[in-house]
Amino acid sequence: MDKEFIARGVQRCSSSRFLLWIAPWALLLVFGLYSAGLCLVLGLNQTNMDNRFAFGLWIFLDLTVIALGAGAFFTGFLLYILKVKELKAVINSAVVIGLVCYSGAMGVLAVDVGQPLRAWFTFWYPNVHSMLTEVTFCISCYLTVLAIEYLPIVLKNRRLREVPSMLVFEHELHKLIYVLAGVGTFLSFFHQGSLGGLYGVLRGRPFAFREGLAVWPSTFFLFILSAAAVGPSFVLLTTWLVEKISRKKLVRPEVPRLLGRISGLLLAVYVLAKTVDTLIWLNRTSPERGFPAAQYYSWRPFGTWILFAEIVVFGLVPALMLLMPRLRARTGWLVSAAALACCGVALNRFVMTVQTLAVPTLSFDPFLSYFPSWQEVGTFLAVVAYGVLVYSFSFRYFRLFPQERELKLAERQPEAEPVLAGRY
Amino acid sequence: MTSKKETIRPARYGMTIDVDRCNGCGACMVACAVENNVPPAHAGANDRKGLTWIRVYKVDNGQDYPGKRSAFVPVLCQQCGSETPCAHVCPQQAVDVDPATGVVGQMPERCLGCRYCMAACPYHARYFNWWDPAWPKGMEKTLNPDVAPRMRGVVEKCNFCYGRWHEARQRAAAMGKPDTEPVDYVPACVEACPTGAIRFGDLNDAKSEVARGAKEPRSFRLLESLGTEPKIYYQSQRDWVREIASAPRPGAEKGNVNG
Amino acid sequence: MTTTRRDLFKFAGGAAVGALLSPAPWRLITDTALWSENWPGIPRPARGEISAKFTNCTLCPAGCAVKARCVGAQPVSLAGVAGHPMSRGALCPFGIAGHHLPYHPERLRSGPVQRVAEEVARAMAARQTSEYVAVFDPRPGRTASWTYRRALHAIPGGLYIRPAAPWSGAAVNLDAARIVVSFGMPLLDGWGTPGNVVAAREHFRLIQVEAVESRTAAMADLWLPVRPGQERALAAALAGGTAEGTGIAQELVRQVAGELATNGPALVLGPADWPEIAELNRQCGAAGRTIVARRETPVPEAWQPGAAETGWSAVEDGSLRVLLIDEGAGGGDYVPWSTIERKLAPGAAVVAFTGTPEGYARHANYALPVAVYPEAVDDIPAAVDSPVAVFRLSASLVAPPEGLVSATDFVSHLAGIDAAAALRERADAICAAGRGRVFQTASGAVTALKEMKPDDFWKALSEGGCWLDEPDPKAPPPELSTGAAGFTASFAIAETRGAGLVSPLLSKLHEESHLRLGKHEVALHPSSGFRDGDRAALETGCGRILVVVRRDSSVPPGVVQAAAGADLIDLCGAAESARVVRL
Amino acid sequence: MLPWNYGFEWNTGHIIFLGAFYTVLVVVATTVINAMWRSRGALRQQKADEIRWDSDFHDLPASDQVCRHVLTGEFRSRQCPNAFDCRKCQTHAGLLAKFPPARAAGEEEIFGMQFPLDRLYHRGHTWAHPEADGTVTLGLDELGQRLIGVPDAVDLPEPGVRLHVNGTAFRVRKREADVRVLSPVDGEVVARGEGGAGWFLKVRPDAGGEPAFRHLLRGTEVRPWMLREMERLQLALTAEGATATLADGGVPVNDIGASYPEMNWDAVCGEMFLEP
Repeated sequence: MDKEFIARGVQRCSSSRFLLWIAPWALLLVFGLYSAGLCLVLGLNQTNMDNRFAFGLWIFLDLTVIALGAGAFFTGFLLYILKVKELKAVINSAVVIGLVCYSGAMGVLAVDVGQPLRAWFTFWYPNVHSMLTEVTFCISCYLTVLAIEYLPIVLKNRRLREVPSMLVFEHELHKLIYVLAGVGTFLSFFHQGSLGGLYGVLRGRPFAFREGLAVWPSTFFLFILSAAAVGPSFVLLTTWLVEKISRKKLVRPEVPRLLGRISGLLLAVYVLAKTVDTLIWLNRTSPERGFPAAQYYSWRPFGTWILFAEIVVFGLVPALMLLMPRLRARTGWLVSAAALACCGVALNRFVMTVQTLAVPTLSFDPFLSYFPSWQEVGTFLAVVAYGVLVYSFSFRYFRLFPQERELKLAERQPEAEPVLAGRY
Repeated sequence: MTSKKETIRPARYGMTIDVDRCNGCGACMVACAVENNVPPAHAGANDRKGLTWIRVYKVDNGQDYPGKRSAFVPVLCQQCGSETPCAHVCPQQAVDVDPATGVVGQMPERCLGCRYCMAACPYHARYFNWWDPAWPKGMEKTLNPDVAPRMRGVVEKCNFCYGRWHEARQRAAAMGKPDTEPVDYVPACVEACPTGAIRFGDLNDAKSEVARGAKEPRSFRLLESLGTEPKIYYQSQRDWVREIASAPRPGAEKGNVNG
Repeated sequence: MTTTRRDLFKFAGGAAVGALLSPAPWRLITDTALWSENWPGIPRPARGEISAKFTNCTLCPAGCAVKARCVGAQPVSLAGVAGHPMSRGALCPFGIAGHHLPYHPERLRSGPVQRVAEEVARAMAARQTSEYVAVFDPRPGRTASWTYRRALHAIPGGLYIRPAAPWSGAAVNLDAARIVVSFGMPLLDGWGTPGNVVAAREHFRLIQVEAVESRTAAMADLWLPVRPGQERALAAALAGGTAEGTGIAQELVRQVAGELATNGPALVLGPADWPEIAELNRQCGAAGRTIVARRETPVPEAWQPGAAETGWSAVEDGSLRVLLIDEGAGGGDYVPWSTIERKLAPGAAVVAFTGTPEGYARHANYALPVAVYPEAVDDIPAAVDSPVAVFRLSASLVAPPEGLVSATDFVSHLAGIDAAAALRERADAICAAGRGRVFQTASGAVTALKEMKPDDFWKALSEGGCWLDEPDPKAPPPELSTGAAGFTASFAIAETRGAGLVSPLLSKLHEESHLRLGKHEVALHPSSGFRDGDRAALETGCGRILVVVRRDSSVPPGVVQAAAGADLIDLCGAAESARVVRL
Repeated sequence: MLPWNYGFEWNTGHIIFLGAFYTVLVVVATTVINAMWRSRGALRQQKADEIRWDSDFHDLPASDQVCRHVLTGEFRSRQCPNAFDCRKCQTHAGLLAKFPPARAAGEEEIFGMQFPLDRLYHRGHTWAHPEADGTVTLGLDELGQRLIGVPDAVDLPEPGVRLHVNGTAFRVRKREADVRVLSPVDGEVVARGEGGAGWFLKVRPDAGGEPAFRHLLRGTEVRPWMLREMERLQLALTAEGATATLADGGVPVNDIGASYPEMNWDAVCGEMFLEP
């Protein structure tokens, strides 16, 4: 019944099957919203966070999804600023991913703070020395930008573009999209960085504290790098997933390979930088502040293995996999490398948020552990479900993959022998 | 708590806490709660979700019975004097360092409850209101009129009984003292300590007891190596007690249970 | 000219832009911020005239002087009174939050007063000659105690029961002591008058003999971690026996014994019913130097002779027909219920006058609500560490609510005597004796009593003043007999958590930090195999209570450390040793 | 943060930081407002049709954007830069000058479909036939007709409506297929060809003469273009899952749609009428 909303010439499953797919996610979303509601109405005592574990699952989630969402700005940057035309095939998808990640993160943050109604104080009494101020400003601005970038995708819907004003506005807006891409890039560089700075500046937490340039600790730059490196990987990963789930070819095979290569290059640079940074931190920064680095890894379960996993298993390995053309050519390797890279960034954000708070600072501190309450997990799942839903609807009703139709025609070509072939 | 521009001789209020004199009775913790209208524990509150602006920890020399020796260490906001970690990170200036007194102030009514400052504080001296504050029926009559109770979802911490400082200032003004001069006052915990282990005063005033005490060889500060210049000086003759100033020892899984 | 819609728009637009350039909108937003800073449902502290009132704390026998900061008539915070000869400005955590007690959610507020009166009358009528009408007074020596003794003297078969006294007629003079050996006494944790102990602590060397590392042990100059149950053996060893099996090396014991003999004046503190303690004190010549005779605070002639003071051990089993327990004063010695129960006649009427359902109210037939500190007016006898007699009042800072009874009124009514003005009468009697000096709390001045008129004296007292007797030069050194048996704890009692009401704010020390063991918390050595927070049952021959286990390596293996409270003490008495059973 | 609020003073940090972010906000806002403003303008000047075709053409697969001179073999490959409006195309003008198109009369017969050469063909399968009275009749070419067969509905514009080259001339509906037919000429509708008139619209063109119709296919161009179209049709049909092919010399039946009842006809028509 929703046929006239679906783009012409692409195959989409029947409404009933679509509903079947939506239903479980919708249920999950409802449950998540309920648990989030509990936290808002009854207060954060619903969570397992406490004075010592002031940050928990949610901050980890925020940092991770924002890193993964970096695909949006970075693809945009490559396409519109550096004119890498091939990426046109995934830019829409990337924008949707970005929007989902950022809006999700914002939503969770609103639950995470004790007095959400005062969030705007940050804009009214900003403390410009705080990385969090920078994050708040950038993310809220960038979310607006993403929303505007999402607009053309929506307006291009088959039915909507029948309305002349929408058609025209979409056209005009799309002409100016490179401006937004530029702004988005600027903002993203900053808040991805400040998210890293968030922890790097904690002089009271030598586990997280890093030296750096000017006002920015090294984590500022590491976060930018890792986000830029993982963004394309995540776009690649989602595209592959969508292809698998919808059982369709959506992009030409060279597109994911290109994404992989970009990811690989940046990841390699990141791993290098991260290694250098870690060495400096272990041997200078931390000891100078009276904290022999050895003790960080003397608390079970956070042994040195976590460092190894972060840098080698989830950093170096995928980087090499993505840089080897022969491996990159094989979808299996490509995708698993991308997955590894994504896990790597998640692990890094986990270490930054959770391990930082777990390791003791005072000599008579115990080592602390924390496990999220079901309300926290519920809110977490709400974001996941929300993401899946938004993406599913976008995929069904909007043209996320411009090459889809062509590929559909192309894959039938061989069996169709050309009419009167060789006539000229 | 806006900054006092006109202050000519700024004070730098600080404390010395003689660990060897502290018997861990907890009078300071109760007096602090009384003075600052901190509500009693909500059902379900524990030592990690409670509100104790000053908290007495029981530390030990790491040995087992009977070799074990314990001491009591009251830990409150250390009033960091240099690049105060919490003040730097607050996104909306809810934390400020008063140049007139050196006191690190918290404005709960401007606090968003993001808890970034709590992550930034190495002393765990900041506390979050996980519940709406509640007092047993009738007990709200005993609230201190000089301090406003805080609402749920904001961070609070020791501010050297700023209300008392304010009162002292007004008294001084009433007696015609120029308000460019630091005033004498003591926070509730100092007043309450039955063994006189806690001393309070102006570290800038060389004659003051704390200024002298801070210079004693037995004095030390927690995590001095972080360079945040805390204004709380601890004192002990016992070497193992002085060691608590340093970072946790590698692998020393003491897990101090009471305190 | 005519104004078109367009003009209106222009005007509106212009106005808007103009407004942006004025302070108004910005101020408005900031004010919105200020409004949003308030939160409904948060109590607003009452404002009013700030004043200071003075009183003395009745929560424990120390009776520390208290300065109350009041808003209007309502005390909002309590503090010690610096310069007070005994309490020296110190207040314990319980005392500091004492003004919260009237609002404690569990406070007893009503009781069947009329029914109890009839019930008691009936029981008294039904009394056989071999049976008694008794009042148990956990805080003897008060004027109220004298009222009971007068009343019970007048009542046929009246019996006045008091807990075991360490040394009757004697007191400890810490100021004189240069070395103190304490057998498990919480010397630095609420024993005697804390302020006085802290002040004296400057001058004496403290040797703590205790199985667990209590606060006192942790603060002592020397801690002898004696093997649990071997305390008396160690005392004997110090008196010249062998230290075999006490867990303390022989030469260390010999060295301590040497100190006791040479570095005096010495003082040995411990359970009153251990002959070893008396023996040690005798050996180091404590009598007359660190343990001195103390006169009783003068009493009006008319009150003599009151009923005799009886200890529980002297009461025949099953002989009490009526038992009235004055628990209102609080902080007294709590005698395990098992001890009392034996003395009751079948169908005896037991009435607890109390502010809390926590104590004897759990066992009595009736619990009647009484005024609590700081509502009640009462006097506080001298603490064990006060070398001279004292007389001080706890003034009423807060008006008690409706529906309360007064134990003294109730009892004097039974006997048909009038004791309404007992406190004033006694004050006058003291005045008549003319000895000693008076500390005026508000001014801090000390005046000789003979220079004061009775009314001024009374005024000073009701403003928290304190009368101190003068030492009696020709009093003979006290007789160091072995005192009567108190109860024997079958496990290490740690910090008292206050048997009666405590301020809800004490949660700061219990739930909100692990500074002190909370109600129903026990500490065990990690080797016990329990994990922190495990639920378990603490069992003795007298019963069991559910507890939460806390691991603490300062408790020796095989010892249970718990915080004293009525329910816990009930587990002691004649109980054999305690067990902690995993649930 | 802004003037006149309590307890806040500016410093360089604020100026740099806030400056940067307000610039960003201003840039974003201007971009959006600018876009709105332009679209308002475009709507005012009835640019909607033009823009629709622009974006449609932009969305066509590269293979469908080829220049007419690739069809006729002058180029091996060339993308049309002008969205099939050869009137402003220099290259086309040049080629016309070099080889003036051969006059061809009669009609082409391709797969049994008749293409009278007195008409000018638009790549969206319409033809324009200049009438004696200076008007022009518009109609669907044979392939177009066979795709639609007997249309379920045709909605024609009222007389007086202005048409634009590559703008929508009229809409036809057949089964789920609902396509707009591109107009080959600029002009004003003067009459609607009801019933079996053989044409759909009669239009008075804004300009007459060759240049006004330069963008339309004619004469010898028709056959190669048609062959190419058949190929595309073939492709579209197979893509939508046709089993039998037209290719075996067979003649497309009068109503192709009717012979593929299960097929997504909308997709096929969209493909052929250049509406992606």
